[in-house]
Amino acid sequence: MISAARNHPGYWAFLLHRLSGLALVFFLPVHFWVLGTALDEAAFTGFFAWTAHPLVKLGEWALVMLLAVHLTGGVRLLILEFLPWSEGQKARIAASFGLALLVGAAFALGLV
Amino acid sequence: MSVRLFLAQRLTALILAPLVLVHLGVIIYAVRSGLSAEEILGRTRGSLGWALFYGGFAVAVAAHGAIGLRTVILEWGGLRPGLATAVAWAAALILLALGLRGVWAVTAGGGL
Amino acid sequence: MSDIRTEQTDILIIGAGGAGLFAALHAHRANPGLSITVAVKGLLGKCGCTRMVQGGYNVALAAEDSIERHFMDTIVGGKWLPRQDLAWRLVTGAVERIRELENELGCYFDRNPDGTLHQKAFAGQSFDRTVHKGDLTGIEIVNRLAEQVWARDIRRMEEHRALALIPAADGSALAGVLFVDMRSGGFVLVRARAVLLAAGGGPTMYRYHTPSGDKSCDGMALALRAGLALRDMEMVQFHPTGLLAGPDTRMTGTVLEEGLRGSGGYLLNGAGARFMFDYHAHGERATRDIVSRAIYQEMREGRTTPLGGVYIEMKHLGPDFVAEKFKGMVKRCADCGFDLAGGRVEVVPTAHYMMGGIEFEEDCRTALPGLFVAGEDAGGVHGANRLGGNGVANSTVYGGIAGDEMAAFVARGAAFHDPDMATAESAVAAALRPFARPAGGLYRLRERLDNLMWDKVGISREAKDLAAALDELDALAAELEDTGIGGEGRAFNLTWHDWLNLENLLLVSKSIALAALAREDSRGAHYRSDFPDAGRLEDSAFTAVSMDPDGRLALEMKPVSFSIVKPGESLIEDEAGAPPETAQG
Amino acid sequence: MTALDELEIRVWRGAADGHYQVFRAPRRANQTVLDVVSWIQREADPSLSYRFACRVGVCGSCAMTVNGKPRWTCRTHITKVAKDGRLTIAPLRNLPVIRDLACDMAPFFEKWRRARGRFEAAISRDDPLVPISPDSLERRAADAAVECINCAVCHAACDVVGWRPDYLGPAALNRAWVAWNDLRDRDRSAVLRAANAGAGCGNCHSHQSCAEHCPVEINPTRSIAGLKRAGLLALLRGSL
Ligand SMILES: Cc1cc2nc3c(=O)[nH]c(=O)nc-3n(C[C@H](O)[C@H](O)[C@H](O)COP(=O)(O)OP(=O)(O)OC[C@H]3O[C@@H](n4cnc5c(N)ncnc54)[C@H](O)[C@@H]3O)c2cc1C
Ligand code: HEM
Ligand code: SF4
Ligand code: F3S
Ligand code: FES
Repeated sequence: MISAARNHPGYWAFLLHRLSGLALVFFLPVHFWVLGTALDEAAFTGFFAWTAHPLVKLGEWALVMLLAVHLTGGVRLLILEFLPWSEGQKARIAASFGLALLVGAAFALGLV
Repeated sequence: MSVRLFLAQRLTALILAPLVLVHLGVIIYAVRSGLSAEEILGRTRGSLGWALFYGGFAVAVAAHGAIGLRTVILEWGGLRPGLATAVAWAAALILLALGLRGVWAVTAGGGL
Repeated sequence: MSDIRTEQTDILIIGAGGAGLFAALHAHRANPGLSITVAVKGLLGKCGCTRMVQGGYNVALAAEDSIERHFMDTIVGGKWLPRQDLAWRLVTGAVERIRELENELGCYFDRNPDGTLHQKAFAGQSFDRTVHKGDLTGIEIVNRLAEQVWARDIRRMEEHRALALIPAADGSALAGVLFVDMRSGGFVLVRARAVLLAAGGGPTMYRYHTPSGDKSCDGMALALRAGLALRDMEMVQFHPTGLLAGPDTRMTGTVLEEGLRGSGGYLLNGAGARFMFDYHAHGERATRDIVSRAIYQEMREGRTTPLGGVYIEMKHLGPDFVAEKFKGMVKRCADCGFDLAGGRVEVVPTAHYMMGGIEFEEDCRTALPGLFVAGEDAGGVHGANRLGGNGVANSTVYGGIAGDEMAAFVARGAAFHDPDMATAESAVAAALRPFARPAGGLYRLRERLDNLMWDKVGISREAKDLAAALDELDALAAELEDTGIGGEGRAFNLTWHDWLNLENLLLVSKSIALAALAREDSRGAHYRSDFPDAGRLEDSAFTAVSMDPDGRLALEMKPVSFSIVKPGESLIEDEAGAPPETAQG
Repeated sequence: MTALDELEIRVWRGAADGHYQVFRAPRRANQTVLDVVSWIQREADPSLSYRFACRVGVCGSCAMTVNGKPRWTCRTHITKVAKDGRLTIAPLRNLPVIRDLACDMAPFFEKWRRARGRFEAAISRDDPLVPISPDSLERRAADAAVECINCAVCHAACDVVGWRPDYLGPAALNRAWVAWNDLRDRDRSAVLRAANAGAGCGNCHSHQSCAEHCPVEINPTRSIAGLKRAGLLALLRGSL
């Protein structure tokens, strides 16, 4: 159970940002490694055959979501930290998450 | 966290933001016509622009992700600062090496 | 007994309100090499009443205002009972102190649009001279003071309760102070060359009272037991509008600010009728003592609200306006479940401030060499009534003076004295008494004291009640002797401290009742229904209560010396020196 | 279920390695959490330790963890936190527990000091008062943050303080922000250096738990962001 003191949008947004950043740190090397297989074009093409699997598609979508969530959340944070303060931080949290969902939806539409 | 690390992470985030935005745009655009090796390589091969774009991404992400990882393991992992810094350096080097190798593969195809 | 630890410091300060903190900073500034210790019942900066100051700080700054005006307001407001040299020192010192607070401590007082200090009106004054920070002036002052103390090499003994003043073995001076470390329950004797008593009085022996929970007249009780005299003890100021929320909550008695009445709030009795104009032409805007008495009269005649008080109502001013202008008060009431902006809130007069206290000199010395006093523990500055805004001025002005004077006293060669250990041992034994008694109804006793003081030594007094109260106080003291506390262990044992608080409150209550019985006139905060006249001002005398060696209280009436201005005269040309009866709160 | 006229309260007893003890107390129309704690000490268990002073929300002594949230207890009405008649009361997080519900606040005030949470004077009592426009940018920023009652509620709410015990924390940094905005101060850059030091504002992840729980509606997140911004500018200018 999360402590009641943490149960508010600011904290959820932080968790999401941290978890997405962390996941990216672990995923990106894999992603880079796959791109590296382009040194051997057959392997690279072979990899793409594998991506047709629905589970893999789901995974791809999740990764795009991670990137989108971390991006919008990160930009929100940069604005919070470096531009003059404005009230309505909760609305911004919602907006940044909404934007990330839109990106995810756009990607998903292309995927199916 | 020292001001310098803080600054470095925020600056790299600032660099990453437009890069990731463009990258996400490209992916969403690309998946609509179905992702394939030829399609990707067709876009990137021999392009100095994309090489700089993704190269910049790899460098920034190595710094940004490693600093972030260090923060997370310090706060959640309870590691000694020295050890956390070592882990972060390792992550940075892996990200940088695999990242640059990937960029090299998709843009130069292993040649120069 | 072997379990008294002994420590030593050049300057020892008891209490960390405006008086104690200022004393520490001034003594440190006078000589940074001195070892200075602040011992306090709570946490430094987080207890006492200076922190609770809402209204603000009186100081004559504006070009059209003057020190003389502030002085005359203080004397006339105090019904010619103040010691005039002390009052003069207060009003002159306030000017320097406010600059010190702003320029040296960084207080953020409210400004006018042109950048000068904003000064607001406060009841009973001929000029708008109250400097403030919104309606949370005390937090600003005490936070800024505490930060400076934290940053300096000043020792803190937090959650240490002063138990007794320990004289030198040869009786020539004060040697030190016995404390109990409240966290561990251990006893500590701190020897010092100079000691400041700044425990802040605090009339918490009334059913309804405003001061913070740590205050229980300890300083006054300690001084009495050490042979010092308390003056003007009958002068207990009541604030007319304390929150009334029933007997089960500590919220009851806390102040709803004066501005509510000042800006046009209505007081309604239980039947919903306005009544203030039956008592005074200024209605709700009359001064504190008049409004308190009027409310009390309504209560006596049974025209009360369900909880036994009256209502304050603001909604005719427009709930939105009220919510905007009195944001803090509205929120506080809302937190407690009441709607101040749009409904009615039950209020009751509440004991607020003790004008009386230990007799002292302009340089804060007392009759006991080595002991200094400042703040609400000290008596004589305000006479029969304290102007709103003169309380924090008093504690900060005299606290600073005490710091300077103690440093000078040490510089003149004040020595450490060998403490009279027999006194210390018997004080320890006395403090441990309740552990040896069977647990009993400590809080029933406390309630009986609170009710007794409210009913018989409160807003309206008469000889028969006061005499009865004195007997009942003796009876309560005897019952306390037989009442234990039940909690085992001395560490952080609040119940033990409540017992010790009650013991001190009983003693000081007696001095109030005694002085009230002796004063056969009605002045300022003291109202005798059997002697409703003020008496001849020219013959003014003040009460002085002291304790004889076998523990009995004795009272003396001493003439007031009009050393600066006589009744009927004024320092201000063409004016009798009478400030208007009323002003916006 | 508890009876409607009764509260069931779990109260922390002992120091850090303590345990909860269950009490039952009568429910009253007007009753704060502090009143319930006081009732227990007066009527049920005279050895219960806790701290309070002003009882009206100005001294910041009475903060405790109530049903998982840090709160000022003297201004928390029971109806707000215990609709079902159940309360769990513990000491504040992130500070050493002395006994039962009372914490040692010394580390909190030590951070206040380390953050340069105070004024350093350039002039003295002999000088005239400095005119300050109430509408100036700095004054407005300070006004929004200055009325802190140092209750440590934000310090208890902030997870980063829990993760990095040396982190200066929201209250101390909020105070530093006020000092930075005080143009009367002798050495404002010292404030910025203290606030941007290793344990300083760079550790804040903008959780906003501080602002969420501050009983007097101060927003330390905003103040800390201001310090980050000012620190960064100074660093870029080479003056940090
Ligand atoms: C609600 C409220 C509002 C007020 N508003 C105003 C106002 O607007 N303007 C104004 O001028 N005045 C006001 N006053 C009065 C003013 O606050 C006090 O007169 C003044 O601040 C007293 O200062 P002090 O230093 O003497 O005592 P305090 O500030 O009360 O400090 C006393 C200190 O002594 C400590 N102490 C007590 N007993 C012991 C012991 N046995 N051992 C060790 N330490 C002990 C206490 O813990 C505390 O730290 C107000 C008072 C109250 C209660
Ligand atoms: C898209 C552009 C990005 C932006 C705008 C961005 C922004 C940020 C910001 C502002 C933080 C600081 C959060 C804090 O400490 O309070 C952060 C943390 C972090 N970022 Fe990014 N980031 C981006 C991309 C990435 C990428 C691609 C990775 C993967 C390697 C990554 C990994 C991390 C990690 C691991 C953290 C630490 C999380 C934490 O401390 O809670 N970020 N990011
Ligand atoms: S900022 Fe708010 S929560 Fe934090 S200490 Fe100050 S008043 Fe308490
Ligand atoms: S909760 Fe903590 S992380 Fe920052 S925003 Fe407040 S200080
Ligand atoms: S007791 Fe002072 S804030 Fe609660």
